[in-house]
Amino acid sequence: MHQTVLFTSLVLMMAVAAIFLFSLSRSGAGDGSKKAPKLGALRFVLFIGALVLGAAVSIGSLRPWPRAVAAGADVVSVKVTGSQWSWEIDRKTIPVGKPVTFNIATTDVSHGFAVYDAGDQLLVQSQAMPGYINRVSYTFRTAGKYRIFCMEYCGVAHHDMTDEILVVAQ
Amino acid sequence: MTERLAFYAAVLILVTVSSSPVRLLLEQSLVSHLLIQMPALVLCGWTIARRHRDAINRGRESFNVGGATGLSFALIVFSFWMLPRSVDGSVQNPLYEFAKFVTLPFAGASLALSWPKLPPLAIGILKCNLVSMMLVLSWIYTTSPSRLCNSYLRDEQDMLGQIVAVLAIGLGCLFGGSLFCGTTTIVRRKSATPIGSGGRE
Amino acid sequence: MRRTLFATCLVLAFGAAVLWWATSGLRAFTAETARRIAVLASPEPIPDVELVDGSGRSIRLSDYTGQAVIVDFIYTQCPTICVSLGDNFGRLQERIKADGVPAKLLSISFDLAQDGPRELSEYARVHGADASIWKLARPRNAGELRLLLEAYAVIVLPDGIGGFVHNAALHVVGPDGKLTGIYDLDQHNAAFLALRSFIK
Amino acid sequence: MAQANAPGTISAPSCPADGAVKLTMLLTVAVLLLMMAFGLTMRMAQGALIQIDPTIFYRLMTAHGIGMVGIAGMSGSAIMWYFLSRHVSLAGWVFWIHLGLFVVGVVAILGSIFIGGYAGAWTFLFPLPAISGGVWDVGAAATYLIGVILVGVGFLVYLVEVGRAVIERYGNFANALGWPLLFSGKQDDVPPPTVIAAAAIVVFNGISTVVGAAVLIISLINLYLPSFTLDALLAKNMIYFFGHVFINASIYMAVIAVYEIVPEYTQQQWKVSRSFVASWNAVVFLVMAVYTHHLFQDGVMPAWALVMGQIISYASGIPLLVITTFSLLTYLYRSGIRWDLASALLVTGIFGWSIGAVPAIIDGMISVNNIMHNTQWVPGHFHLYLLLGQVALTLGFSAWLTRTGVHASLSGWNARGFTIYLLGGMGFAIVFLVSGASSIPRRWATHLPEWHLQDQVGSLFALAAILGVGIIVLPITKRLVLSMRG
Repeated sequence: MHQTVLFTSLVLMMAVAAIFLFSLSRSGAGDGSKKAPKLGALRFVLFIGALVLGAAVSIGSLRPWPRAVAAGADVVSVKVTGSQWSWEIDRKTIPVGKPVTFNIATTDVSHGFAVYDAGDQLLVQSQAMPGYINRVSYTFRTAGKYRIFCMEYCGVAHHDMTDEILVVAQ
Repeated sequence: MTERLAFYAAVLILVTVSSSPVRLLLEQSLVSHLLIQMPALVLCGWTIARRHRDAINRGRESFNVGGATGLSFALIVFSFWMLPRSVDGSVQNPLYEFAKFVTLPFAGASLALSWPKLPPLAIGILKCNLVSMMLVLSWIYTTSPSRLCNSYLRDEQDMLGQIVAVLAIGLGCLFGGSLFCGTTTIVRRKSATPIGSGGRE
Repeated sequence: MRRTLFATCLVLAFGAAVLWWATSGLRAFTAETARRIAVLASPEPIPDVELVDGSGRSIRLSDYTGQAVIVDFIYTQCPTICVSLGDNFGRLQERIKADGVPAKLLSISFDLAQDGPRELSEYARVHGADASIWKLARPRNAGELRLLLEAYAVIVLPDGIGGFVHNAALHVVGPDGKLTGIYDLDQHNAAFLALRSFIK
Repeated sequence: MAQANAPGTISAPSCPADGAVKLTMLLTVAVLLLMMAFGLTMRMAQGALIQIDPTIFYRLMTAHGIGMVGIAGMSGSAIMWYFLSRHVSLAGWVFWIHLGLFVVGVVAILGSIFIGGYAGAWTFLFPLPAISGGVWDVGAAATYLIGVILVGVGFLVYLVEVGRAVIERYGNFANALGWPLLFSGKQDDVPPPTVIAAAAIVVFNGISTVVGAAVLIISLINLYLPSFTLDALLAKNMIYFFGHVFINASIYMAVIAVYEIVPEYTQQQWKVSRSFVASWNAVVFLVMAVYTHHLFQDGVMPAWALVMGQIISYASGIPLLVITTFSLLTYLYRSGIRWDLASALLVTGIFGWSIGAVPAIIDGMISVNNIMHNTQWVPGHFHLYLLLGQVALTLGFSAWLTRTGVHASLSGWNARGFTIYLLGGMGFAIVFLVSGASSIPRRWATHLPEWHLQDQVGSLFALAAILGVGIIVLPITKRLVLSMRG
């Protein structure tokens, strides 16, 4: 997912850059017909195309709802509380393959709860906001150690606000 | 004609809200005290002064260029009566009550004399500031951990806060909307060079 | 222009002075804070009104001369703030006992219609009031109640559903019978420190 | 609308507060370089190339954030002022007040950070300013907030004056936003692009300033009366609404330089078509509604608001790419444009803005945001359209403003500086994007060893970008100083 996002972005950025380069390479005064051809139609096609593409990608990316919270009997519920500058996690050993719902709270300022895998890839995250409990669900597929980082700047030891959870096979 | 009618209406309203029963009735609730009685006093002062604007202004123009003096006076009076302590005082202390019935109409009058003179820039800033301040006031009323006025119930304070928030948003929409239907005479200039250019310093 | 500048400055200077005065130097925006600042600066004498406690005995403020007292105002049917006052008084009672400070607690009911001796005793029982420290009482009549409320600047408003709204606070009365400090109901620590300050 | 000056002349119509505009550009250059130096310091610290205390790091970070946002807003407002004065009558002293309040505000902000130790990030996210973990005291946070309020008041004064002047000339905002053309095709007295853009900016930035002022004052009161709390979710909505609109407005204001200067080069007026008007009117709405894409990670936000954030994130790219970028490219096509520093920088500005929109829109998808939010992906995308967008536009404007009789061609040191800046900026931003894809969090004072290489490469590009900007601004600064003396 991470690499796909990066790759797609870079390709699209290069596409925009290519359009610039194409246009700029022809910015010199041409022969008699100085002006560009009528481009109103092209602009309209681009506009409609952008709308259709956007609608399709948007709908596709929102189904299933990417912030869905798992509920049910077999859901493992974990309470996470952030404070300057540590996490309190009420259950640090989590079974593999079961949907886990993190209930994230904070006692002071805003924090950001994020789970990183052994390869330091961010898997799932959510903000911790004073006065609220944010919920986010994730199903771990492999056993092992997972690191918890703080993703929302919360003061001068923000980067030290780390912890670990253990995902174990049942 | 309408100005004359408004003048008499204002005098009538001023007398009415000053009369004991109406005064006490409006002061029974924080909401009617702050959002009916006080604005009514200001509005009456405004309307009464507006009718005699020219007579009052004559010979005194030089003391209120751009409406600065009058505006300052009005803002000071409003600030004073925005203090919860003053509101409490006006209910419990006859001297405060008297001061309220004198200063607020005068503030309204001074605003009526000054407002037309204010530069449009000042009016714009005042309007923006008003909306901003009302949002802050609404927050203060609704989130204050204790009652701000000993003389009033907490519920009324909450209600006041909510009404002020609605008023702030309403006023914001009104001010914003009025930008879109202004009928100011269009000044057409041939030259694009700005008039009143500051030039090179 | 110069006249306007002069007039505006005059108005602003006068206005600033008035606002400074009206907020006790930008410290008090509410009547309650203003009152507290005033009391701290110059303690006020309290009228020696006669009160009646749950068992019909008479209590006067002058009985406490030489001892500091914390006074609060309650009505026993109060579902919210007086319960909290009661809890804070309970906490103060423990600290007074533990510390051995020569200080007392006095809860005064302003609900003359409903709070008789029985209700007062019941409130004392519920909150665990130890009569050697914490007494409950009510004024004998409405006139004396008014006198008392005025002295403490407590405003009692009927809430329209049978109860009252009132400014709840801990009033510290010094050994000389003067009101020397008013604290928020959860500032029992500050109130206790005020009690101890009278010892030396 | 007046025919713009032909290239090669220096008799540009001077604007009211011409001196203040030039002073602003000088200030911009100084602040920009200083803040870039702060940025480089932070990158080097992350890459373990230097050792600095985290407390210092987060102070630099706070200063870098507010400094860059502030100077982007200030320089954008100067550009808009300069060109708008060609079309409406502005009172010069207002800009001086705006600049004066800005400077006083900046002094307060710098004092709060480097004397008071405030390090609550430029976003002053409630309740962090009040709860510092004992690192800075209430006074420092209050000074910071007051500084921001002063800058905000300056902007309010500025925006109201712009609005006043626009109404004086066009009667009302409906006319100034081109509604007669948009809705009934009326061709008479169509406002020039600058006026349409200015009117749109006054509307959305005015609203954001009012909301921003409210939340700033509320935060200030909360510092001294902690029992007056604000709902954290509401505070976040207000702060991001204000911040998002403000930083966007700084780019939109600077784009006006393209509308006004590029026609001088292409000998072709920037045409106000119906689609141009439609897109600017859409921007008014889009730029205000899009901020919820900052709150995707707050599950307590209503789902519709998040979906709206995603859709509008995408939608707000359309007016940019399909109208501004597309138009610019068609104007350039076969235009015979002479490339000099100013024109190259202005086109770069639109380029940086356009490519920056790509990772922005992608991160504006909730499913992507779940793994990219608050990673270095975020500074990656906004450095594209700030470092290569807003900054390029501002430098391009400065280069144009100080052009000499003969255009400084894009050769010699100009070309070298430009190339180094372009490559450095691109590389710098792309390293951020790569780091984002490697899940490296943003705003971390120290990094894990496995992240150091990326940070070091980023530092190298940052150094290049600073070097490039330095080379570009050296002659510009000299000429600005000279022209102010003369």
